[in-house]
Amino acid sequence: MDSKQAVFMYEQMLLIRRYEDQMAQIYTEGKSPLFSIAAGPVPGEMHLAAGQEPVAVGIGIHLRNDDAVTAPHRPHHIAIAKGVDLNRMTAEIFGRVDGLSHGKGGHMHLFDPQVHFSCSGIVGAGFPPALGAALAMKRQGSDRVAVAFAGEGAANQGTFHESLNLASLWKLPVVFIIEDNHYAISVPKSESTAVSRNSERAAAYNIPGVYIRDNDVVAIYEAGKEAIDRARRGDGPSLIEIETTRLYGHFQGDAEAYLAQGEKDEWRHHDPIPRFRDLLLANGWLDSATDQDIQTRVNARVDEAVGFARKSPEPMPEDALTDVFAETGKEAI
Amino acid sequence: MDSKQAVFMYEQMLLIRRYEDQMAQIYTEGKSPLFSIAAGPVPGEMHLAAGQEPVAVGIGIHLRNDDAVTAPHRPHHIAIAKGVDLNRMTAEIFGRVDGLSHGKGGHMHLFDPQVHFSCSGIVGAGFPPALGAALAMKRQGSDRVAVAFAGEGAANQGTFHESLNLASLWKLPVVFIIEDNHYAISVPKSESTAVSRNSERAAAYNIPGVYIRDNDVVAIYEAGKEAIDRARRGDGPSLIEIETTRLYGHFQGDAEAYLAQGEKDEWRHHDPIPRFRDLLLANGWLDSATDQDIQTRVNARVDEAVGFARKSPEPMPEDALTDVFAETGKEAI
Amino acid sequence: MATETSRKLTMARAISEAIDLEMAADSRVFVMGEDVGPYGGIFGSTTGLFTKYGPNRVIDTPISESAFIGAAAGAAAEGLRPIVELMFVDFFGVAMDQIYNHLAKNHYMSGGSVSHPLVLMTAMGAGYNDAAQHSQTLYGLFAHVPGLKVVVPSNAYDAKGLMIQSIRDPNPVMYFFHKGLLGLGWMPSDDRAVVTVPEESYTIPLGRANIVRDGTDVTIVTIGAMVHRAVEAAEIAAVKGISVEVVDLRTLVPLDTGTILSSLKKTHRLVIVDEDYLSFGMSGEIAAIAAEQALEYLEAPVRRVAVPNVPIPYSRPLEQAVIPSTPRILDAVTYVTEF
Amino acid sequence: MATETSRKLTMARAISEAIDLEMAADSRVFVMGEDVGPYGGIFGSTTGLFTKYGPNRVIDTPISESAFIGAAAGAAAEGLRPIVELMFVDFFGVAMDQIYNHLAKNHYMSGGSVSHPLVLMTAMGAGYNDAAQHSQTLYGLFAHVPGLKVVVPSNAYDAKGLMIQSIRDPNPVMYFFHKGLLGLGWMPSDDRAVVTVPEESYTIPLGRANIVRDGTDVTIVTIGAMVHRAVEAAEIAAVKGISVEVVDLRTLVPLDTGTILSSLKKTHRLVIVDEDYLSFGMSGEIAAIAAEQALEYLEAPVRRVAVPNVPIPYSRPLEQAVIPSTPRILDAVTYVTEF
Ligand SMILES: Cc1ncc(C[n+]2csc(CCOP(=O)(O)OP(=O)(O)O)c2C)c(N)n1
Ligand SMILES: Cc1ncc(C[n+]2csc(CCOP(=O)(O)OP(=O)(O)O)c2C)c(N)n1
Ligand SMILES: [Mg+2]
Ligand SMILES: [Mg+2]
Repeated sequence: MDSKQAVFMYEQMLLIRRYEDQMAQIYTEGKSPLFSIAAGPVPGEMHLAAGQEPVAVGIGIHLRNDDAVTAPHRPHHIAIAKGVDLNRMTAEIFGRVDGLSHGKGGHMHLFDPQVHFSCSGIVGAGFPPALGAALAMKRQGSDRVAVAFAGEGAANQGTFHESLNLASLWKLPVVFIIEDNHYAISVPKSESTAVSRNSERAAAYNIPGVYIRDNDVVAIYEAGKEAIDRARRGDGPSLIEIETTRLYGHFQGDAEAYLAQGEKDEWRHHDPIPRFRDLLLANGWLDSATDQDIQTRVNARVDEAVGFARKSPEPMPEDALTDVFAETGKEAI
Repeated sequence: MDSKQAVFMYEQMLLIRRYEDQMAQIYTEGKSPLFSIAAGPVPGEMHLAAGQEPVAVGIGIHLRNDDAVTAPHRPHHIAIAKGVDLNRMTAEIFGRVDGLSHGKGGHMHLFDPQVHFSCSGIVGAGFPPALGAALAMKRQGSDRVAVAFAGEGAANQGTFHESLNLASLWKLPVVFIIEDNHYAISVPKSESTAVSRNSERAAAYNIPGVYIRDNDVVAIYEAGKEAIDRARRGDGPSLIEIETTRLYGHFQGDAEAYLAQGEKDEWRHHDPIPRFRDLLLANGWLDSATDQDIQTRVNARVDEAVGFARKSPEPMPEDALTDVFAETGKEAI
Repeated sequence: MATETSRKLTMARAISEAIDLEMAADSRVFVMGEDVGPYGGIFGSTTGLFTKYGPNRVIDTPISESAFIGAAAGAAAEGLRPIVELMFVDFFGVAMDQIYNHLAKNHYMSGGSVSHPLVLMTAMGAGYNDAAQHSQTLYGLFAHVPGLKVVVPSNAYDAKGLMIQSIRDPNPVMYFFHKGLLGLGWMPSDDRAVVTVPEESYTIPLGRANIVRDGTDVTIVTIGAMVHRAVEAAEIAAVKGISVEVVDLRTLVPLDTGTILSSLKKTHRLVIVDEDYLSFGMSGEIAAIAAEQALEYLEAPVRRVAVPNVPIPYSRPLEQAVIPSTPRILDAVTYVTEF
Repeated sequence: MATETSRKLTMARAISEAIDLEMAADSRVFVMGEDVGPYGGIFGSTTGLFTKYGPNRVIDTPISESAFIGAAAGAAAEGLRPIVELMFVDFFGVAMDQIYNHLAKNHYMSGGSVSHPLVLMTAMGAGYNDAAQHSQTLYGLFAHVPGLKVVVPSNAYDAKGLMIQSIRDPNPVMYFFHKGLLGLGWMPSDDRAVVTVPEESYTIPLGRANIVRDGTDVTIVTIGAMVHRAVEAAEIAAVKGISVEVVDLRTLVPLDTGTILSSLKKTHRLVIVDEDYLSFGMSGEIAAIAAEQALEYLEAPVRRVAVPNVPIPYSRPLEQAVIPSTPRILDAVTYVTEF
């Protein structure tokens, strides 16, 4: 990692954090005094990824526009690190016509084919399509790669097993990233997973498996580079599990009564962003003026995206009937 | 293994072999001159397990009537070793009213609740219900155990992964047996499975995994004993993969064009039954007079079952409408 | 006595109370699913049960629906009485083989010798912008494959009585609760679902529809949350002098064909209101029954109000456009009346 | 020329020939599934393709349907044109989430920006005693969820033209072939499915029903193998002086409502023949269309001949009792005629 990369990653982490914090705020609009998931400019479930920036950024830095990524129900950080159009993504989350899907998809269904990004609200569902993208890339003779992100809870879904086996068998250029944020909604990893680290499961598929502790963006960068280079070279898939933290609740509105006393404070004190900032400062890769510039730029970027979304009109009711099928759409009814 | 057990196992292996050979014969009845799967007294698919007797017998010997077993689409050997009523099982395969399911189930759907046996035609589907049986046993405070049998092809189905994880997590009294007969229909294990031995996958669930080479009934007995004792003691699940051979085709009618030249001859020459007989003779646990008696007994037993089946009437068409729901069945239409 | 009979409950409370009563009465009953433990079920179906019965009877699971639903079936066959939660019915596809090839068919395939007394409860329904993978009803699909009873309560009273009946049924029962009827507080909920619920245990037989409003001019056949939309439409229609009978089916399997037919023989006009996709589902089945068994009584074409064969969109105006609404129902009622 | 136009093919050969032509014409097309390679597909849908195109374009898979069907969807989104085989449609439950929550919905959820041009071909149908997990049709279930085209050919000519069209369609297409129409040799097969098939490439548009027999007294609407049972019943009815029109829908999505309605406006009587389960499926949908859009033309109650809501039993007399038969169809025809 050189200083340019490091600063870029830092800026991306800030962008993600700012985005999620803003989203948390906006999400409350129109929902008070009583919290109602259906009210306000951004309704529906909202799964924020503040705290998980190192995962998205440490992997995303190695990816090109033409590489493919599948993300789970908690997708913003990964989308941003993949370079998804932030304005259109935000408009989508607002359910507006200028959204990536013109308001049909929403927060769990962001698709940006320009950068080969997609996500799904079904746990574990992103593994197979990532395989498929990798299969296409391999058949097309390119050196593109696919990366599937999923939570540690998703690693107990059947698709994980089937996909890792198939990826290894066919030596596909795909990397599996498990974000171990300790919980699947309220269920701790220890109550869902018979091994403490999913990386141990890599051996069951004859592929490399790495566990990265401590939400460490530098280690993620390194492991990500190795795995992605390997895939690009045609040497097949890898599995990386990354310990990270979920600084908001599972979804906005989650009271998190299932957390132990103080558990969350620990995570907050161990916030990966100030830790990375300190490292950059210590290395002399960042000074506080630049840091200030970055903060300003990042805030402006998020404001722009939110402004874009707010300005965009709502879709017309009759638009609900199009896009079931490609081409004419007239078969929709 | 003492001599009594050994001779019992030998007799069971012979019974299974005789049964499968007879079934292979009967299955052709009414199907010539042109092979038609739908014709004759035994229609539908027919998956025979000749060659796989050591698996069923080496595990089954450790099971009690009140232990539960789930078997796959190739179930006869396992059913016989579990003590399923042979007459009613055969009548079921003939589709007759005295069949276990009065003709509703057939060869892939044998259910004998008396000995807690069931099977399914869906690959990999037997893992979850075995878990459930084990969960019930554990909750009921008994020392009963459940055993799920499946082919090596089934180990790449998502249910394998989900079930092994859950079994380990909840320390359930269940044993997973994978019959590695080298093929899933025409697809060799090397083209379906990213590791050479599924037993290596046990580590992914933090449970013991054993591979048994060479269709060796003595080794199966030993490994089965250890795993089943362990489960009975409350120490949790195990995974055993067993190398075995499929002496008939995948199903009757399979031309097996996908096999290499001579591949099958090798399996035939390595038939586990004469090998076990030789061992028993060498140990002095069997003499040829006893062997003769056993053969006679076994043949008579199969003849009785087939006779029972043939004598049993076909079900009445209107019986098709009952048994959708328990109790009255009147909701069936 | 007045206070006793007037205790009103939300549907979520009615469900958890029903489960509680059966767990207290029958030690074979237990609950399993994602976040059913300390969390109390994402939609509150198991609130309070973990505290009362502990982790051995209220069991959190990994996100392994095939394994734990299949395990529930296996446990039921061995004498337990599992209640298993599939968090959203939209997720059925990860476990459908265990559900429909095994849970639903084993009793038949075993010639009646194996039973799976089990409740598979699951959340359904739209109205809060959760988009295409979290907003469906899909009960028609489960009613299509033989072997599952299909229960869809529209209010707290029915929810409790039908849940207790479902737990006691010797068959697998799919029990659907509409998220927008539960009274969760954090989600819009229909006040009409909050009704008086007796404290004691009671059952409602499966297969008996409820005429929630008598009428003479038009029959609306519906289920779940749409019952309340239909009643609203009926109330408005009444002002215009149209008398609408609203039939709440309550269960799709068994289906109370008798009640549908006798209502039709009275009103001669049929509107079906269904939150499921329009084609090849519940609305078609009800219309078919009319066309087969009440054709000579029909004085107007049948009208169906359902989701127009599109996935549920996210954005509010789009979602509202596809979910059957009171005005759309009223249009259909007017159409069949004026025909 | 006489020989050219009279080349008859089995449906299995017609399917593999269609795939062959498209593979030759378009290098993006490839086939994936269990035993599609050297074995040539359990039901012969890929016979000869492995030899011709090799293991890179005719790919055997592990028994991991979620992974390989989901992978096919992912590959389609990245520009390939996969044909993926689900060996029996009865197995859909192990992969349904990839099929209906993703393959079927992604185009909509992405607002049209993601496409999955993909054919999911699968075997269906009963008649050879393979029991409840290997004998279903289930097309109604896939027609119910929006986003999948549903193709069900009844003969070799249609099979080829519809397959080529399906491969070229920009959407996911579920292509069902009935095992009892394939001409496999080792399974009973309807000779009526073996018809003249041109050697060259041709397409049949999806959404266009075929009137396989003209008639004036009764319309039978049907699909797949039941087309031939319906024609048999029509032939017998003709002897009795009843003129039966047989409509082969060929595709359920899109559904050719126009052809159904114009036939009904001519005959005024409707029988629906469906090898799927009776309730909440195709037969209900067709009846509903009649009750909605042709009620005034109906001179007799609609009759449905389908599987009577039981799993498919194993034993021959039981199976034969539940699969719609020519006599049962004839009874329905007689009923609606004499009404
Ligand atoms: C198949 C399926 N089962 C259950 C759910 C409900 N659900 C949504 S997110 C979630 C927890 C996921 O946990 P994890 O994979 O660890 O991701 P995290 O939320 O921690 O990022 C669950 C159970 C779902 N969406 N899909
Ligand atoms: C989910 C599912 N996919 C595919 C099939 C079709 N099928 C039946 S048996 C079989 C091969 C099974 O191989 P294996 O598990 O090794 O068992 P074996 O036949 O060798 O005993 C296949 C693919 C099925 N029954 N179920
Ligand atoms: Mg997590
Ligand atoms: Mg095998």
